[in-house]
Amino acid sequence: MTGVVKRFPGVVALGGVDLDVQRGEVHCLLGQNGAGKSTLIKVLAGVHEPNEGTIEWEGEQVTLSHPQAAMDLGVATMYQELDLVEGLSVAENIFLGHEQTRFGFSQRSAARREAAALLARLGHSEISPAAEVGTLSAASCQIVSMARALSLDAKLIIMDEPSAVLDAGEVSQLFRVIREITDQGVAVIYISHRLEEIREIGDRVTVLKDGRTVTTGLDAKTTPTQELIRHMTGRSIEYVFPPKPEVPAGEPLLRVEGLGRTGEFSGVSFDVHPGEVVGLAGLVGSGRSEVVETIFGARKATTGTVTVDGRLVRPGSVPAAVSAGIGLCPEERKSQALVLGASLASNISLASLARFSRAGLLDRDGENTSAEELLESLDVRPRGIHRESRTLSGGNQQKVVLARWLLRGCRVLLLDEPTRGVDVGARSEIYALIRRLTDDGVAVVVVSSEIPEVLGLSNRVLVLADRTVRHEGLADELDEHAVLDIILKGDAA
Amino acid sequence: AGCTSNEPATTPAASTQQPAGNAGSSNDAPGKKVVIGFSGPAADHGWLAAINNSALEEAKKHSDVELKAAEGTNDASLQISQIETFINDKVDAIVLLPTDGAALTEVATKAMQAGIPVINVDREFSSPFAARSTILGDNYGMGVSAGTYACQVVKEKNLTNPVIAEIAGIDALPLTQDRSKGFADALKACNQTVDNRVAAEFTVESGEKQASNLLQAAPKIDVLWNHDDDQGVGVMAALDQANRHEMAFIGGAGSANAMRWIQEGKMAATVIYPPTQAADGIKLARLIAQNKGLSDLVQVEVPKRIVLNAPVVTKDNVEQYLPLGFES
Amino acid sequence: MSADVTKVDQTPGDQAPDGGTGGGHDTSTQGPPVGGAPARAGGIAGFLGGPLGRNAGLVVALVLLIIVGIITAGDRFASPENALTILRLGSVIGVVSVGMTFVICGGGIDLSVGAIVALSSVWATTVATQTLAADFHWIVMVFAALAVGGVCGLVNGVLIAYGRIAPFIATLAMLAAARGLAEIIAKRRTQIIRDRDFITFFGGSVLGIPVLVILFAIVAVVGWILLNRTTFGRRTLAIGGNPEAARLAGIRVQRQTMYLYILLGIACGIAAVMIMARTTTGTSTHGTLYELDAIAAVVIGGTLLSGGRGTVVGTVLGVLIFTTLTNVFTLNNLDTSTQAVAKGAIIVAAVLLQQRVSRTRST
Amino acid sequence: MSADVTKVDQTPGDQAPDGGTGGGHDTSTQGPPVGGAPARAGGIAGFLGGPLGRNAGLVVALVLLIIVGIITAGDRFASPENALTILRLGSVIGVVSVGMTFVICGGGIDLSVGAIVALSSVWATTVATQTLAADFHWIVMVFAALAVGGVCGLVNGVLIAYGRIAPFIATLAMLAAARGLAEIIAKRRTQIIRDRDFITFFGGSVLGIPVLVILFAIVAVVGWILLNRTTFGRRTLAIGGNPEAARLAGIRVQRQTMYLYILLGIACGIAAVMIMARTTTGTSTHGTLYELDAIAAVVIGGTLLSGGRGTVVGTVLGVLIFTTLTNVFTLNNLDTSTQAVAKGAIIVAAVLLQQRVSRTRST
Ligand SMILES: Nc1ncnc2c1ncn2[C@@H]1O[C@H](COP(=O)(O)OP(=O)(O)OP(=O)(O)O)[C@@H](O)[C@H]1O
Ligand SMILES: Nc1ncnc2c1ncn2[C@@H]1O[C@H](COP(=O)(O)OP(=O)(O)OP(=O)(O)O)[C@@H](O)[C@H]1O
Ligand SMILES: [Mg+2]
Ligand SMILES: [Mg+2]
Repeated sequence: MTGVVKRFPGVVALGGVDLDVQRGEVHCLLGQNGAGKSTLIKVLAGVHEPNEGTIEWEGEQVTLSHPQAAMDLGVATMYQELDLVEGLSVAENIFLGHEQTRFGFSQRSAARREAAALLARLGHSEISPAAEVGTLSAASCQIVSMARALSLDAKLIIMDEPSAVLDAGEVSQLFRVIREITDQGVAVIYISHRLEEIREIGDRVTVLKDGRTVTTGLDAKTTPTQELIRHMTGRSIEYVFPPKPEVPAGEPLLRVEGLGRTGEFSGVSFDVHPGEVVGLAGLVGSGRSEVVETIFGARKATTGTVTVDGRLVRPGSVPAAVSAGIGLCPEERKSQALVLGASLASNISLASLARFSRAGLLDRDGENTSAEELLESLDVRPRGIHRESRTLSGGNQQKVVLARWLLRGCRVLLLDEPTRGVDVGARSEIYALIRRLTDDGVAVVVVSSEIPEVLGLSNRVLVLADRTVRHEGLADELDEHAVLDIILKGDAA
Repeated sequence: AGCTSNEPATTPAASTQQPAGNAGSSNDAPGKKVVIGFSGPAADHGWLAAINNSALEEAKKHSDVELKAAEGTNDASLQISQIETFINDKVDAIVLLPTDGAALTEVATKAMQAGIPVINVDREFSSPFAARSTILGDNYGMGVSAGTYACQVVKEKNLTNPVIAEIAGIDALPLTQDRSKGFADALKACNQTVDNRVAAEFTVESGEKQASNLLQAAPKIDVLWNHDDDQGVGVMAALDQANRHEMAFIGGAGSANAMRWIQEGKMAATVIYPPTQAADGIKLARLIAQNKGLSDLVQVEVPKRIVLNAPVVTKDNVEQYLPLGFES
Repeated sequence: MSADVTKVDQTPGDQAPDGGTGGGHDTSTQGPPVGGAPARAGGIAGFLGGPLGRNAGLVVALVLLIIVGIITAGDRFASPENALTILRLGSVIGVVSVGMTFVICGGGIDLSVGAIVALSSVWATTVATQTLAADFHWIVMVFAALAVGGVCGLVNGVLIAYGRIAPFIATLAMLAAARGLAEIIAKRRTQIIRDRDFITFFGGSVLGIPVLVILFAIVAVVGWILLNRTTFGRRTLAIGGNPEAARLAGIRVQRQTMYLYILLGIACGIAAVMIMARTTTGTSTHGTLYELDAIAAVVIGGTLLSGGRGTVVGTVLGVLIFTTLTNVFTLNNLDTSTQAVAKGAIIVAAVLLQQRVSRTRST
Repeated sequence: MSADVTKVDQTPGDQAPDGGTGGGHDTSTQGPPVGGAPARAGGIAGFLGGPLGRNAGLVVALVLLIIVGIITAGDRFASPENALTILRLGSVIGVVSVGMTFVICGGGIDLSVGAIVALSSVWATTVATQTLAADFHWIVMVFAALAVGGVCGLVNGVLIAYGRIAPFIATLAMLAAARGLAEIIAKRRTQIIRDRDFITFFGGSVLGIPVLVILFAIVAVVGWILLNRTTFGRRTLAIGGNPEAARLAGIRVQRQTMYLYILLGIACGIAAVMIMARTTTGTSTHGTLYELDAIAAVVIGGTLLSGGRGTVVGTVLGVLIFTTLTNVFTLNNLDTSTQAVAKGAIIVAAVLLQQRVSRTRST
């Protein structure tokens, strides 16, 4: 397979992209949010038909008019927005569209068996093929999606940000599998915003910017990070965390005591002072999301209390938490945070509607002005406040969610995976933003599966494992290995 | 309602039921051209379809009548707007079979005030000022006829504790209430009451359904009155299916099907509810608009109120009524 | 809402055409990006680009219908009286449809509207209520109707929001129960309104415009403001668009859901008063099949049946289209069955037209 | 599908209770994690843990209803004939409901089922068809009904899948058009079937079980297999649950959507044959309000109105509940209005019960 060349000079999304992928290589696609990576791979997968340009497959020109056509060629795709059907079981999802059948009847036991084998190969035999996908965590869904790609027996597997919802251990599992399949001559297109991963797994790198190929064929192992970033963003970014200021001593702003929920987690206690960042580290599924959602009242605590500024927050009530000054940027932007069909302005003002209410009437000018200001100060692109939020890239959507709570002016901000799927540029902007907030005395809790991020951002870190806090300590006294050690030992204990 | 005559009439009561009877009268000679608006309930039912068809056919017979027939509807509000449209159109007369007499009274009064004579058919308005002339089937009388016939059966068969069942039409309609009341009142005369009662929806399907359930509810039935021969087709299917023909099955409305069953002996009797009312209404409207009277009456003007008889058809007189039975 | 993003298709089983850049409703496979938000034109141009523009297809459909009406029925159609007849006929179902727009925008559905109209009309015309009204003022009847409607809406809302019963099922149950109750109360009789002042007031006209039409206009305008210019409307669209996101933004989703059904219940109460005035009666058969008519008007008006997006203007246009259609049919003396067939064809044509027009506008 | 995760609530405006462990339908804030799928027990236990278990609430509701029937109507209720009566009454709407389950699982809705039944029954009983049947065999009538149903379904499917008209609107148009056409063809007459063999065959019994009931059973079993054991069913659930994901998986979403409506159309054709046999007639009034009855049975059976999840067993139970309810009412000589009120209350009670029972089972 040589010379996959394609051009897609539609309006903006892809303005002429060249890409070639060789047998057995891991070809990395880099680019900022909205650069057009996902669009490009959707063209390859037969989801979009290109307006212009050609695709060659093993030397022959092909047209991919339907996803099935791409699959028939041997292109398997793991999409960024998880492409699973919640109501179906794991096995059914894996073989959806290419079911094993005999006379139209599905071979359920065969499917289950093969699904189990695939999951085991991915190191996740704990996911039952019979489980309903709707009940799985995002990480497990990603695994299922991967098993699905493997089940297609493809010659090219496209992975659009597969690591976004995975933790360190799972990513290394993933890499093991990638090595396995590339050894068999399968090509992989790998998209990620984590440059370390590119170094570890990638062979060659293509960088996209504004829907165009900036550079292609860079060596993934040797090209300096700064150069990659410069290609992507057109400027250089010090890819480091802003310095942490001293946390003023005194009364904590947020106090969580003995918080627990039957069957989910127990005995979580910690304080956050104004201007402090507390990180929650842990493996995927360790219950960190549940902890922050419980603090926020989205789930009702069975034990323990949450106080803000010494005042008890009524458990199990989001409005109570919000009026106490707590804000949450949930883990899943699309399903939990954004009204995708609504405009940016109305998404931003959603938590502050009371402020724009003049005797029930909506102060639309005020709303638009505030939204406009926030979009500008957060550098959301593209900027139109009337734009539907579904058309924004992931990083920009995250900024919109942050803008919602900035507008609300909350004093405690809970961030669940704030940089998931966010590019390096936006990432450093979000870090800077968090810092700006703490400078204003906001207390921040950060949940992230990227241990360096937790360590880099936080003043103090809580390590969760086995659904309870295993360790609490200053971030500066820990490093990645130490955290992993704690988690593993916790598991052993 | 006034007329409750229930003895089987030997001749069809109103002369209007026999167009032939008027054939030679001068009234049928073409007169001044008149536009008549006609509005009735949705023709979702054999009897109502017969009402509509007979109205249309009657209008076609007269070269001087232009009929504007509005969409049949069961929505009083829509029917009101149809009458409003007729008023806007300045038709010469309106024949109105209201979905609900009371609900259409206001707009009918408005039409009368606008100088358009309204002929009220079948379901009566709540105000005497709403119609120039009213032509009614007799729902209460129909129930009485059926009840009286039922009593006769009880007496003839010498039943001591007869099971009497009733399959009503759409229960929410006043006409159903009238029929049921007449039935119950007539049964009182022979000290009987209705033992089982279900309500169908004037459709074949609902008739079959309700009858099937009813047959389960009452393992033995002596007399069964079904309000409506249209749903009666379904009732008959249920009786056939369950092979239950022990009862005296009385119908209602007088469809051709029912008459044929009477001939075959599958049905004891049916009570006529003439579907020619609307046709009569059209005739009256034409006469009123042309300022004529009923030629068979000495009276110069068309009468204010005509109530049609509800005769009982049995094996004895079915031949006579068969031509009047409507195909449903 | 930006003017150039027009969504018509709302097929749940919908998808972008197999290949091709068509503007499907799907999340991620959209065609070329719109390329920057449009400059917002203010004033009339803004309105044209906004609500009217979004409903351009409906406007075209309505205009076509009017042209057909004029051609086939001439002056009888194009007279002021006929226009008022159309409006008066549309006003009752129109009020219900505006209320229905809110419930559907909020992600729900209500099958019980017709039954609630019936129950309200019956309750407001019982001997007891009418006696009270005679002693006091006919406003008692109006209050009775609104209160009954509101309470029915409340019951729907509580069952759906707090009892977590699917709206379809909860309101289906209400449909059965309310109509049954109406029959029991009215003893299946048509209750005639004795209060002439009531009839005169609601049957009258102000400056030549029937009071009923004015009522409908008021409800439509208030509905438009409520949906587009208040926080209430914003919350409604949010809970319809993504209930989970709305919840996590601190919106009381359950309470808001309940409000929507109460609102619709009250709209049904208003409609009951209007139908009482039109027919001078209260009966359990009022409002038959209003649920289908109202939902049809709302959906043809462009409100997404899945919630989160909707327009009151579209709903009003939808009501007008259906009402005008019936009127044109009546004027042309079409027989019922042919009418039904034609109606089916015209509905499909109108929707396809709306799609085409919007698509050309949005590219 | 794992047996212990039962979803009942499907309120679009739904949300996890503000606190409380309730099993909302939301993606991520679910209650306690399920902790791996349950070991699959095979055989009968598997069935109990599966379809029956998932519908435990419905089974309980049905059993309660039966107990009430026995208490209030004694032997008249608890007789084999009465059981067959109930089944025979439920069989027609049952066949339609099974078909409707597919359309709803696929994310659609069909309001035209009743009209299609009417049109099929009329077409299959015209003089022309009956003459042909008399010359040849009554199977001609059956084919005519199925063909008409299938073609109507095809039209629905094409309009919805390729014309991108919202299912609600497209099938509403079909509702009007098909019933109108039926009236035109039948000239609003009830067409009586002359072929006694047809009546005898479908009105008969095999081993004491009426042919109609056997037909219903066959349709239900085939439906169950189709939905749960074939790729067709898998794809149906996929396009209903997430049409975009289905498309990305290479499924021809439009084609599949079309198939679903054709399937339902054919089911309507079967139902038409059954109703023809029961009433010995074909008329344009057959199937009135089937749309509501069928959708109600499907939804109360636990199929999500938003698509992607559904059970044929639940639908069958839903049909049986509604039919038994009417039967018990009739046996007790309840008047229609009281029936309606009771029906509303019982629907709500059944759904709440189903929720409770499933919730206890799943924790
Ligand atoms: N459905 C859509 N409608 C309109 N514009 C879209 C749509 N999908 C993508 N775009 C636009 O196309 C451009 C490319 O988006 P794409 O999703 O390919 O970016 P990406 O490189 O994958 O970004 P990320 O890293 O955030 O995933 C962006 O400007 C985006 O706003
Ligand atoms: N909707 C759900 N239904 C059932 N189980 C769930 C659901 N959501 C999460 N879980 C389970 O709860 C456990 C904790 O999930 P949670 O998302 O809180 O973990 P986390 O530490 O935040 O990990 P992540 O980094 O993936 O967010 C996981 O095992 C997951 O499978
Ligand atoms: Mg992307
Ligand atoms: Mg999490």
